[in-house]
Amino acid sequence: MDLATIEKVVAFIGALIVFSFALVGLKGEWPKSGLDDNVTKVLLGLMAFGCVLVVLACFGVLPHGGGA
Amino acid sequence: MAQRVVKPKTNLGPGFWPVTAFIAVLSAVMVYLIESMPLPIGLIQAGAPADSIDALFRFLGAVAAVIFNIVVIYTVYFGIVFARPKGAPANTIGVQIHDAPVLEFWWTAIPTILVVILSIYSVKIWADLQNSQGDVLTIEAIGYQYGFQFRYPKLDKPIDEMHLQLNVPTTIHVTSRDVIHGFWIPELRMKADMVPGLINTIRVTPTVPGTYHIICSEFCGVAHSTMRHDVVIESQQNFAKWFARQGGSSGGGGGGTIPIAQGKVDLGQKLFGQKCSACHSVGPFDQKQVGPGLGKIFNDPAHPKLVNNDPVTPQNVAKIIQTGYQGDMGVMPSAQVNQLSNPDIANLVAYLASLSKK
Amino acid sequence: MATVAPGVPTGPYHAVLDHIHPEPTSFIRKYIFSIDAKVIGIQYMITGAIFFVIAGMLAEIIRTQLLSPHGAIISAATYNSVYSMHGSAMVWFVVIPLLTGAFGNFVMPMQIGARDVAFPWLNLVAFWIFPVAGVILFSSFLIGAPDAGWTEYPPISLQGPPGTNLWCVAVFLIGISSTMTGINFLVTMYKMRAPGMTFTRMPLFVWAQFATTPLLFIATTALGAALAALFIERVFGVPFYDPKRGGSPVLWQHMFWFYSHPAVYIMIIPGFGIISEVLPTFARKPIFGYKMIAFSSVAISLLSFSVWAHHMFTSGMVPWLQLPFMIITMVIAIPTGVKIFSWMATLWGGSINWKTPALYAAGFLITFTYGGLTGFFLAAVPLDYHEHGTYFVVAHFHYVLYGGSIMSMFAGIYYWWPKMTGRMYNEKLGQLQFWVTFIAFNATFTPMHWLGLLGMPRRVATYDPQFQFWNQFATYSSYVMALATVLFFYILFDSFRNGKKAGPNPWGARTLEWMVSSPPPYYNFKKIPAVLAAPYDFGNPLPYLGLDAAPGATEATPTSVSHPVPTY
Amino acid sequence: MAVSVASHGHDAPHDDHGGHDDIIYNETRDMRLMGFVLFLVSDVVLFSSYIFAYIYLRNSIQPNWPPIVNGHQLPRLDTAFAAFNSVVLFGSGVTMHYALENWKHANKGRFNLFMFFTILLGLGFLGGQAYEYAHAQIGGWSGNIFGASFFTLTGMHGGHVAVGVGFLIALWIQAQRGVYTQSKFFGLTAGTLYWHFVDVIWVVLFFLFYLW
Repeated sequence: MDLATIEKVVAFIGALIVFSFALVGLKGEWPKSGLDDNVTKVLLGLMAFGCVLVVLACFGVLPHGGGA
Repeated sequence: MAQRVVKPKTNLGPGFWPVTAFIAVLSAVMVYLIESMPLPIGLIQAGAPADSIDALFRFLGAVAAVIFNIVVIYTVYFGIVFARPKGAPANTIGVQIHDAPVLEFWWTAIPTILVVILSIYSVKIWADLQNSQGDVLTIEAIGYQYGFQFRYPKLDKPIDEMHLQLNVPTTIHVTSRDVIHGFWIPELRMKADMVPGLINTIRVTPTVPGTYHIICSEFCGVAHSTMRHDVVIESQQNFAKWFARQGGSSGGGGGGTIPIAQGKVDLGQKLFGQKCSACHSVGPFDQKQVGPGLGKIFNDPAHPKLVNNDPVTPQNVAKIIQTGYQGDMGVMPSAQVNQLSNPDIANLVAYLASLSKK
Repeated sequence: MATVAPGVPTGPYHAVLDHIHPEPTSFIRKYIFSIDAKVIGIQYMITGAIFFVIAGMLAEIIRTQLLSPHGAIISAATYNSVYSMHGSAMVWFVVIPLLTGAFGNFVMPMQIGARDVAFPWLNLVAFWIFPVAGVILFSSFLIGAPDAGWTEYPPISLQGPPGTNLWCVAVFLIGISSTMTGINFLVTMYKMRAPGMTFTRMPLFVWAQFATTPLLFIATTALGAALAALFIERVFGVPFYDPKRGGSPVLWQHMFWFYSHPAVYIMIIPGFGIISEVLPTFARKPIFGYKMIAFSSVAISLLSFSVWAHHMFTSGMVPWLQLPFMIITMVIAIPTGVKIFSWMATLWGGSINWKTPALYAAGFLITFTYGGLTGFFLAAVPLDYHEHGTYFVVAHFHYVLYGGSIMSMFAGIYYWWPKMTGRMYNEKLGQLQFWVTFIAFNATFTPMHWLGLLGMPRRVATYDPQFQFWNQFATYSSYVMALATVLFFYILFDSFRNGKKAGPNPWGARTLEWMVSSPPPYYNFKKIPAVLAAPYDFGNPLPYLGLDAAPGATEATPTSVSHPVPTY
Repeated sequence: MAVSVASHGHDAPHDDHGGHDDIIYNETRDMRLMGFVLFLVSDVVLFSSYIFAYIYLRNSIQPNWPPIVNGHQLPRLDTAFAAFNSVVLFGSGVTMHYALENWKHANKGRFNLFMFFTILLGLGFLGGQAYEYAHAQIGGWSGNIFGASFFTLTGMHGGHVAVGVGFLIALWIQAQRGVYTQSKFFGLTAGTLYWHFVDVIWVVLFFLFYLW
C-alpha cells in the first residue's frame, strides 16, 4: 500500500467528515440574513463542493476527465 | 421624487424653428459634401479594401456631422437666447421643468436605431473583409527591429523588397521575429499587428500602380519612427520580371542543401520541444493543435501524402519545414521565421522518423 | 418624539457621526496627516496639480520635438521615455486621483450630508500612497524611464530600461490607492447618506462617484495582477508574456485593457457628475432628466467591463470575437448621448448665468461630443484597421481626456473654489482663460485627426516631412494652451491675494455643500440635516431640515411663465 | 420644527436597540463589514486575473499540458497529496466556522479548541504546500509557463493563508485579552470570512491545477 493510496484514503475519509460538517454549518447559517451570513452561506457551500472534488480525485474520476 | 412636469406656456424660445431649419439645411449640405468627397482627402485608394472602408468612413462621417451640428448649434443658441438678461436679479430662475418623457424616449430611441444601423453596416463590411478573396498570391511578411522581410512562394529565401501584382487578390500573413510591430499600408487602409509567435492575416487587392509605404504602427523600439518600407504595386509583366530577378538572385544557393543523413534524434527532440510542440503534438495526425500531430508522419496509412500532397520522403518533410506551409491546413512559418538552420531541419526530420518507428 | 413634518425622512441615519469630535490643533494632524476628507481632497488637488504641471511640461517637450520632421530637440530614446511618462503621469497621477480623490473627497461627503467618509484612516493612507508613488514614477528618469508608451506592451517592455520596474511599482501602488478610495467611497455613499437622502435624491455628482467606485475596486485589481506579472517577468524571468518562452504578448493586452478601458470611464464619469452640478446651478433650473442621467452613468459603468478588446482589433484575436466588442462599444454611445441631450435640455429655458464654470461646462459639451463621435470611428472594426495606432487615436483620446476630463475639472475647480477657499476668483480672467484654452485646445488636437488618417503613426520621434505644417500648427497652439494653464494658476494665486469673500453660497446652488460656511467647518454639519427632495428645484424653499442656517433659501418669483413646483 | 426632526432622527429608529454605544457599534460594524466584503471582492478579481492568465496560456498550447519543455514532457502534479492537503485546508475552514458559532453562543472552551485546530490545520496546509513545492518536478518558478502560473497562483494563495494564520493568531490573542464581547466581535467575523475566502480560492486552484 503505497503513499499515494494512503493519502487518498485519508483524504477520502477527511472529505466525508468535512463535507458533512460543512453541510451542518450551512444548515445552521441558512435562516440568518446578515451580509456576513449570506457570504458565509456561499463560501461554506463552495467548500462543500471542494470536498466533492476531493472525493472525485480520490477515485481518480477527475484528472483524466479533462486535460492531458 | 414625485415631480409634476410643468409644461412651459412659452413657445420653445425666440427663433427656435429658424435655428432648427438652419441645422437641417447645414446638415444636408455637409452630408452631401462628405458623401461626394473622396475622404480622407489626399490619401489615394490603392485598391481593395480601401474603397469599402472609405465608404464606411464617409457614412459614419455624415452621421457624426449631423449629430455634431445638432449639439453645437443648439448649445450655442440656447446659451445666447437663454442667457440671463443684463440687470436681471441674481436669483432669477429658469423654467422649472424636470423632464419630458416623450422627448427623452425619442432621443434614446433614435440613437439606438442609429447604432443598430451603423453596427449592421460595419458588420457587413467587416464580413466582406473576412471573406474577401485572397490566396491567389500569398506573401509572408516578417517584421524585425527595424525592418521588414518578405517571403514569396517559390523563393527559398526571404527578400527585402515587397512587390504586389495589380488586380491580384493577395493574402499577406504577418508575423514578427522579435517584438510587436505593425504592418500598415495607409493607401490600402489595412493594418495588422506583427506579433511574435502569432500569425495575423490581411487580404488586399491592389488596383492602382505605384510605390507606397509600409509603416510600423506599433511602438517597437528606438528606431520605431524610421521603420518604414516601400511597397511597389505594379503590372503583371513588371511583377514577373522583378520576381524572376529575385528568383535568379536567390536561385544558386537555394538555402543550401540539408544534410538529412547527419540528423541527430536527440537534438531533433530538443528542437521539437522549442520550435514545434506549440503547434504540433507527437500524437497521431488527428491530434490537431494548430497543425496536425506528427507522431506517425512517416508511416500513416491514413495519410500517405504530406499536407502539400508531396509523397512522404525525408526530403519532402525537410522541404516543408524549410519553406513553411500555407493552405487549407492553415499556416506554418518557414524555417527562416522559426530560425532553423539546415542541420536543425535534418535533426527534426531524424526525430520525426524516430517517432514513426515506435 | 414630537410632531414631525409630513414626509419627514426615514433613511440611513448615523448616530456615530452625531457627536462632534474636537478638531485637531497640531499643524501636522490638521494639514499633513489629517483624516478630514476635505483636507485630504485639497491635498489630492495640490499633489495632482503638481504632477499635472510636470506631465504638461513633458507634453510640451513632445510637441517641441515634433516641430521638425527630423526631431527638433531630443534623441528618439529620450523622446520615447518622455511620451511614456507623459501618458502614465496624466492618466494615473493626474486625472484619476483628481476626479476621484480630490473632488470625491472634498465634495461627496458634504453632498450626502455626512461629516466624513466611512474610513477616514484608510482615506489618509490612500492619499499618502499617491505622492509616494508619484515620486517613484518620476525618479525612474534617473535610471532610464520606461519607453514603451503608457501601455508598455511586452515583449518590447521586457527589454525596456530599468526604470520600467519603477514604473510597475508606482502604478501598482497608485492602483492600491484607487482600490482603497473606491471601497471607501462606496461604503460612504451606501451607508452614510443623511436621513431622507434616498438614491433618487442624491446629487448627480454623488451618482457619478457611485457609478465610478466599482470600476475603481474591481478593474484596478486586474491591472495590479498584470503589472505584478510584468514585474516578476522582468526581474525574475518568470515567463508570462515572452513568446520565446511560451508566454503570450496578447495576454498582457487582455489583462491591461480589462483595467484600462474601465479606467477611461473612471476618468470621465465623475466629470459627467461635475457638469451635471454646474449646469443646473448656472441655468437656474432643475437638471433635465435626472433619472436618465443618473442611471446612464451606472449603465456606462457596467458596460465598460465588456468592451476592453476594442483596443486590440489588430492584435490578432479570434476574428468573430471582434463583433461583440464592436457592438457593445457602440451601444455605450446611447447612454452617453442621453446625457449630452439632457444637458442641452438643461440649458434650454434657463436663465443662464455665464460664469466661468458654466462656460467650461458648455465647452465640455462640445469637445466631449466631438471626442465621442471620433470614438465611434474607432469602434467600427473596419475603420479601426486603418486608424489603429495612428495620430487619429491620439486626437480622439485627447478630445475625451482633455476636452472631457480636464475641462470638467476646470469647471469643477472654478465652481468649488469659493467653497474650498472662501474667496472668489477673478471672473474676467477666468472667462479669458476659458476662451484661450478652448480655442487653443481645438487648434492643437483637431489637425491630429487628419494627420493620423493620412498616415502618421503614433509614438514617433520623427515623421514624414509632408506632415510638418500641421504638426507645427499643433505645437504652436499647444504653447498657447500652456500659457492658458499658467494664467489659470495665476488666477488661483490672485484669488488668495485679493479675491473678495465668497460667503457660503456665491452661486445660489442648492446642494448640501453650499449650506455650510466657506470654507466648511471641520465637521461640515453641526446637525446632520434631513433631506426632503432632490436638490435641483430652484425657486422652492430648500428641501433640508435641521440646518442651523440655510443661506439662499428665499428666491425671487420666477420671471418665466412656469411656477414653482412644491416637492413636499 | 427642524430641531424636532433632528432629534427625531436621534432616537426614534433606535428605540428597540440598547444604548448609544450599541448604536454606534452596530453602524460602524455594518460599514466595516461592507468594506471588508468589498475588499474580498477585489481580492477575488486579483486571483481571477491570474487564473485567466493560466487558462489563456494553457489553451495557447492545448492539448499538450503539462507542456513539453526542451523535448521532454513535464509530469502532472501529485493529485493524491494535493487532495489530502486540500482536505486539511477545508477542515480548517469548517473548524473556524464552528469556533465562531461557539463564540456567538458564549462557549469559550469550545471556541478555544476550534481556534487551536483551525490554526494547526492552517499551518499543516502551509507545510504541505512546502512539501509540494519541494517535490513538484515542473521546472521551477521561472522555468516555463506551467511553473510560472502554478507557483505564482499557489504562492499568492499560500501568502494569503500565511497572512490568515497570523490574522487568526492575533484574533485569538485579542479574544483571550477580552477585547471581544458576546455581542461585539466584528474582528472574529472578519477573520472567519477571510479564512473561508482563502479556502474557497483553493477549491478553484485545486481543480485548475490538479484535476483539469
